[in-house]
Amino acid sequence: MHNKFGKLRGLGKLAVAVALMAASAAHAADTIKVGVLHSLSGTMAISETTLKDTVLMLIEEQNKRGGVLGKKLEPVVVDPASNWPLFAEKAEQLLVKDKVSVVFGCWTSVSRKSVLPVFEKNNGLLFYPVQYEGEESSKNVFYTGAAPNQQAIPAVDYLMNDVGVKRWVLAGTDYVYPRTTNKILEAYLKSKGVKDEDIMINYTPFGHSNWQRIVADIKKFGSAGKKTGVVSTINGDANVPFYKELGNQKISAEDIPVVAFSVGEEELSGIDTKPLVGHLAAWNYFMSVDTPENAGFIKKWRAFIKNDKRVTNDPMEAHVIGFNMWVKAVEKANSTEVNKVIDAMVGIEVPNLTGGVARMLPNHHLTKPVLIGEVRADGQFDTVWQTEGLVPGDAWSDFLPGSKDIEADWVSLKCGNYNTKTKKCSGQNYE
Amino acid sequence: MNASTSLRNGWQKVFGAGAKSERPPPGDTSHGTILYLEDISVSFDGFKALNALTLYIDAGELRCIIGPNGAGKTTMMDVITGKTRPDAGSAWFGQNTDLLTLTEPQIAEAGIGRKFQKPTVFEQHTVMENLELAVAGNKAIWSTLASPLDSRQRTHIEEVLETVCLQDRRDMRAGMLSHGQKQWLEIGMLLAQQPQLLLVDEPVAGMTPQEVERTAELLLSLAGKHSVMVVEHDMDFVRSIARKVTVLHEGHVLAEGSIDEVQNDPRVVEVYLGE
Amino acid sequence: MKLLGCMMSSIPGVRPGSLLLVLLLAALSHCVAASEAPSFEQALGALATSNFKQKERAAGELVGVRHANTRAVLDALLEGNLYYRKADKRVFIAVTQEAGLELRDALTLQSAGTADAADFSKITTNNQLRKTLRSALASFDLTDPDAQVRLGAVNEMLRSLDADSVSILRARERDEKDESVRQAIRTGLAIADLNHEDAARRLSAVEQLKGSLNPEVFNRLTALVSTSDDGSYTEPDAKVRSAARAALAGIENSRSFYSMLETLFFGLSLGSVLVLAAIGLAITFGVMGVINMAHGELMMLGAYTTYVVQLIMPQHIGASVLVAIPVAFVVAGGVGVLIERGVVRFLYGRPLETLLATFGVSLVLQQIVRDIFTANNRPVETPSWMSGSLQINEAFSITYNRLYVVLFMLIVFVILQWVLKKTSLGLKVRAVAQNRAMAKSMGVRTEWVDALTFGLGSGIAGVAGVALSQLTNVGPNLGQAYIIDSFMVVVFGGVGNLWGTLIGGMSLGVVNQFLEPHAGAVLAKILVLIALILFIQRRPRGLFPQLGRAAEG
Amino acid sequence: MQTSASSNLWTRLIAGERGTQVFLALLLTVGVAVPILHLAFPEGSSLHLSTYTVTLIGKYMTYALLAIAVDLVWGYCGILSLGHAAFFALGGYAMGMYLMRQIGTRGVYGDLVLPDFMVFLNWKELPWFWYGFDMFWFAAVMVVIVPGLLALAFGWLAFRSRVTGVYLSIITQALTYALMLAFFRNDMGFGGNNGLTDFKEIVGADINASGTRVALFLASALALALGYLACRYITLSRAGRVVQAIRDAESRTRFIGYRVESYKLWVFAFSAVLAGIAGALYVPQVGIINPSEFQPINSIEVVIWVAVGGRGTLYGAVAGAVLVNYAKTYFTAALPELWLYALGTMFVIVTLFLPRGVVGLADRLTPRQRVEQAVTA
Repeated sequence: MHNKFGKLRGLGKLAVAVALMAASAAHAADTIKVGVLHSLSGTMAISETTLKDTVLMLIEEQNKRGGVLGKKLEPVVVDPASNWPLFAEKAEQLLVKDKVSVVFGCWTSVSRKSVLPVFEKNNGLLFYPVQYEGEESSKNVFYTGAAPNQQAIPAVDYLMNDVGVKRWVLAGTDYVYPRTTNKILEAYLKSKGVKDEDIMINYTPFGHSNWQRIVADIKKFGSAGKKTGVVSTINGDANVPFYKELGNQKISAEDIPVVAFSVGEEELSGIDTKPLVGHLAAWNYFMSVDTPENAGFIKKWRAFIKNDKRVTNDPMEAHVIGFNMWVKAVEKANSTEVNKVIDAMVGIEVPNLTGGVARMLPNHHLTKPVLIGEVRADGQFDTVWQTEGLVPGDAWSDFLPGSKDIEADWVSLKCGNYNTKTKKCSGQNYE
Repeated sequence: MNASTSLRNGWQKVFGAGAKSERPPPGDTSHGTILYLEDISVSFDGFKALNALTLYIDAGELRCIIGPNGAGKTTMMDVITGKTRPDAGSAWFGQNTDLLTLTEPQIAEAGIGRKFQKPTVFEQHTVMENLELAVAGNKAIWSTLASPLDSRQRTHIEEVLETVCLQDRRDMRAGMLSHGQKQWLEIGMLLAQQPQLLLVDEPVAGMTPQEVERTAELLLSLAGKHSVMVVEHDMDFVRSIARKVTVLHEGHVLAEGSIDEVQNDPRVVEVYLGE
Repeated sequence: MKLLGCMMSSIPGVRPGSLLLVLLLAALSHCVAASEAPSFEQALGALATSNFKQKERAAGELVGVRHANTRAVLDALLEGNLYYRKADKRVFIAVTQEAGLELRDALTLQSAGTADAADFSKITTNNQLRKTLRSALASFDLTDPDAQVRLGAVNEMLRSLDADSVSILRARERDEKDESVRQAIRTGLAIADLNHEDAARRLSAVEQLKGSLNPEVFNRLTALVSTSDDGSYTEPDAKVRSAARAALAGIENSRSFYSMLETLFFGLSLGSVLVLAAIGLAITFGVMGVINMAHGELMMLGAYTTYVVQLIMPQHIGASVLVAIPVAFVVAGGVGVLIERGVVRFLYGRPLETLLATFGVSLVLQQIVRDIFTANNRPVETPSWMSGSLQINEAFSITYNRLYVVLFMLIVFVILQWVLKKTSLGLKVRAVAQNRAMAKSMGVRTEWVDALTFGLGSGIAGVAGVALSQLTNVGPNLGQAYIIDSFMVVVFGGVGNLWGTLIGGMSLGVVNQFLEPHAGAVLAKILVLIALILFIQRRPRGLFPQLGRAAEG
Repeated sequence: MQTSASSNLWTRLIAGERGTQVFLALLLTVGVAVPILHLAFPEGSSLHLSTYTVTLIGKYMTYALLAIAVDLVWGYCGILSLGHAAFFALGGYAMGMYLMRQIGTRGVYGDLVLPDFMVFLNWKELPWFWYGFDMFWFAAVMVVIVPGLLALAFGWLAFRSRVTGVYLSIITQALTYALMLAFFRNDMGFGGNNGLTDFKEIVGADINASGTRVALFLASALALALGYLACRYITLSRAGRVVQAIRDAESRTRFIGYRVESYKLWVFAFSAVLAGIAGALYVPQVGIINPSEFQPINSIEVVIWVAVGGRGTLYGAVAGAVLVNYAKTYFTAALPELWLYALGTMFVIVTLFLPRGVVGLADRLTPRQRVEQAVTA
């Protein structure tokens, strides 16, 4: 008896589920689905949850304005849990099961690499909002964060020309972004006449906390009589103990400035900023930049997240730009079909939050302003330097022997890695 | 032993390569003595558990070892079975096997079986499986993996089952047996190993009088075919089986002789009854 | 001289180094503003810009005019308290208040009421400007009545020594009465003398500098003995060269000695962190046989406790860390008792099961913390008495936070030893550890002792968390980073032996730090792990095994 | 009952245990039904199974194989290995290296020999340990040999000096932790944090094609079935009984003349090989292998699968792996913040109240003649 009831109840549940699925399918026809692929748990949740909220805010706003092509946008949020294989699984789920028109997602390079084949195979559309090492241009991905030439190289230029740095420490966490960036910077510095003995390169593991030895080495390296600067690609959690150790060993920003590429407002809001004051960061956006667009964005963000202390940061701006570009492209193509949108994307222009206009280039990267800021005690940045105009993102670095002959152009060459020497487009022929 | 031979030995120990050739020969009792313990000393943390202990067991003998707590009875068994290495002294099984160079399984294969104080049978296994595990034969991994028991081994197990009166419990999990039955099963496992020398630690602890009686019969029936060394507190039991008794005290032999001789020895009386 | 200074101050785009010279010249020679030089008011107005080059120039001019308010304005600029009104670019010294900015006119230093911050723009500084400002302010201090201030000023000037500032120092040397200040000036002058055209002067300078550990001295001496591209020596005089070589050899000797001391200290401080993290585990694991995988999370709780204590007493950051120690002990210890009562007590004698169950507990604790404090790291401030370093000499200094961690670890260790060896709780703990049934029959309430022992080990973990909050991030993942290391330390040292944990942790720290310069941080860690695995296989019971029958079986 | 010893091997493996029968029947059903539903029904049909689902089930199967491997050492031999994810990852890396070499000139730099990550980090030539991985048979051999040899070396050192219980668990954690740190290093030549990814083809077939996915799925199902039967054979043999005797009373086993060390070693190594094979099948299906697979927490999680399912029964391990992973997929999608609470509480409840896992619970709820007791080989 009991068993039979159980079975009946099971059947009932099934029926309800089927009905719900049918209903949601009917509902789906009236909306455009937007996938959000950011970790909401695990180690990357700290950074990525904010980006999920940013996309949700942008969608809500767009819907208030009447949606896109007369249809409402419907967010589909999944949690890849900071687990790289799971990123691929969830991406496939978004593209195949949920049939989303576009995905905003990923933070780490490894997560992007993990989903890349999925997007290419299923012809999806991904907006990737974080500064990265470059060396990639996929037909299906738009890179709205900075390439190395939009962050690292201008930062080094600033140190070299304005601060007068002659000796260089390239310190990074041992993963692909610092490795590549430092390879590029090393080649760049050498091309500017910096000698081998004036470059010190150091790699540490994720979450490194015992910086005594390395900071002491930097101090020694910096006492050789030439102005010394540190270019830091140290990641996330390892930064706090690093800066603390710098402070404790009495290395001030005035003596040995550290310019970081992974320390932004969001990261600073979680730490004691005292030891960081005066050190530098290079980004394409600072919350402190005083423009009406930015003020409006901050206000909207704080209202949406219901917290008037919340900060904004560079990857958030990248999502704002990416989202606005996608909306424009869809309207231009009058369709959400991926191939049409991709074709419409190149050349689209939307305003930056910090002034100027971001334009999508044929290599699927953006033009961006580059700003250098000094950390303030309140966790914000004082902009101390800014590029004259906008810097176009370069997918393939000119300073790496493997990639200097490679070019990405999805308009005329229809290729993400065209080798100008061999006149070949290898690998990424999806047609 | 130099490094390379130690490495090779270690390798053989683990991989079982050459296990057969390395198997120690059974105790050579041509001189009538099966176990020689000479000047054995063991100390833990400065406490001398065994102090220049010297003891001989004859082939086919049933020997009882008595002694107050801490006299070193269990430690002595540990030394014989290779669990504890002595600080000094020598231990030979027959004339040809130096026990101090062998590991526990090698000693077991050489022909020394041990029953523990607390009955330790494999509780998750059936009675039958317990005996199968113990039965003499090739115990290298490939043989146990590939081939079932041969008929000779099966017959032997049946005999043992009969000896320890567990025929009708053969498929019962050993953990379900009564305390006394576990003791017998363990003795049965000893027998299945077909050892020359049996070390039996407190076989009747916690048994009913009937069980004690049957255990005494069992042990007596074993003597002659095997050498048996029984450690026991129960003086009645010792009296019922003992021919020769050794008294241990503070790690060495205090007295040795027939039960009556020993019981009348003033030193023994002093140790047992206090000052 | 006068003319030069005043002229240079009006040259646009002067380099920071020469700007310093200008400032100093101005300070010493009471340069009167020439007619073409800008007035104080003009220079002040020129600060109201976002261009840093222009700000630097304006700051130089401010010093040049030697106005009575120069110092106040420069101080305000350095502190970030200088603003200008967007409407008319008028410059104010301002402090942020509830109602807005509380203003003082920079020209007159008169109060100018309060105003809405939105109408004002802060005059920001950058590193170069701040460095220049500090040097400029130092020049004011060179004649300060307080010898300490003068010493600071001289050292500030030595940070960027060039030929011009040397002459200023030389001038000051004659008037200087204080011995330590004179000594500092002389070192600077001797460094300068290394470039003197007279070989005898160079030789005596080398002689004077031969014991100095100042890195600048080392660099200059190295330059003396090096060859230029065509193979000829930069130092023509052979005598000076050999003296420099001898001096260098001496300096290098003591430098390598101190660098060894430094590595040793790094090792000891790393070891102290390991010991602190492991010592609570040594109790729960070593004494009770419980594998507490939530140990790291208990440390995390201790670190968060520090954060909360700081939130409660924001005015007393210095004391907050000390207050946090007992609080963290109670919090983590309390949670420990809960874990023991709720989970562990059902699992005594089954260490592998305790491992799994407490791992589950650790996940729950992490998530609780995430839900309360969010996944973001929390800022825990370092009190000022724990920042900075103890300068033993110019080649060797010890950072205070690490020093305190070493001391703190020793104190915790001593107290723990005392508790276990001298108190009745300790006696009972040891009794239960050795023979539970016997202890019980003698009237020891074993359940109570179990809970307290576990609480003690957990409380120590909390205390370790307070120390960690001063060294690393306070976030939900804090515990995970230390759990494997802690277990390795306990196993390496020998289970059930606090001394083993101490020596084990310390030696692991030292070995790691001596390996790191050769192998790099990651490889050093891997090597230590592999060495540990091999060591445990050679000595399964650790460095200091428990002896006797109890350890068998 | 002794007659069963001489009876057919298959009946012996299968007939004895109800759980095994259920498992094999289910596996067979899934193994047949999934490819049919995927290939025979067109996309859009309500009966169609997407590639996504096929791959997902295939992934669960590799997890199940890993769980069996852990159950063999832990549930049967009492060795609580907290480092089995390392063997899984090593097998995965061996397969990943083969897949990397298969990319050939289709990499973004078009280098025939060097994988992309080596090109942009300026590697001039292929490191020696990458040689041979362009051949499938070599990679397949390595999938077995590398985890197997590591387990043999590690086990030889550990078991010989009688490192047991908790100590062994801790050093297995240290082993996988050290490997994780090592593989994170870019200098090692395994792609660092990014690991190996962007695979193109496997034995000549497009790795993303649905036919290949089905083939990989079938290979996983087959590997799971064979692995299961192999473990079942071992546990039923006399050697299996010795292994369980070691779990229950190690020194007793030694006193009746078994070389405990060598039994442990072989079981450990065999289990490592199974884990390696599982890893090798996992990688082409998920499309990436990177050092986070070595994370100590992963190994602990596998142990939890086994504990939840019921250690000491092979089908229990399978059930645990599928159950926990399904719960994970569900929770991380529906209630991400609750996932850790659920997982953590599950650990505690299972260890405190369900020492034999859900399988044991099911047995207790439906009392049934314990068939396996009647069958003694």
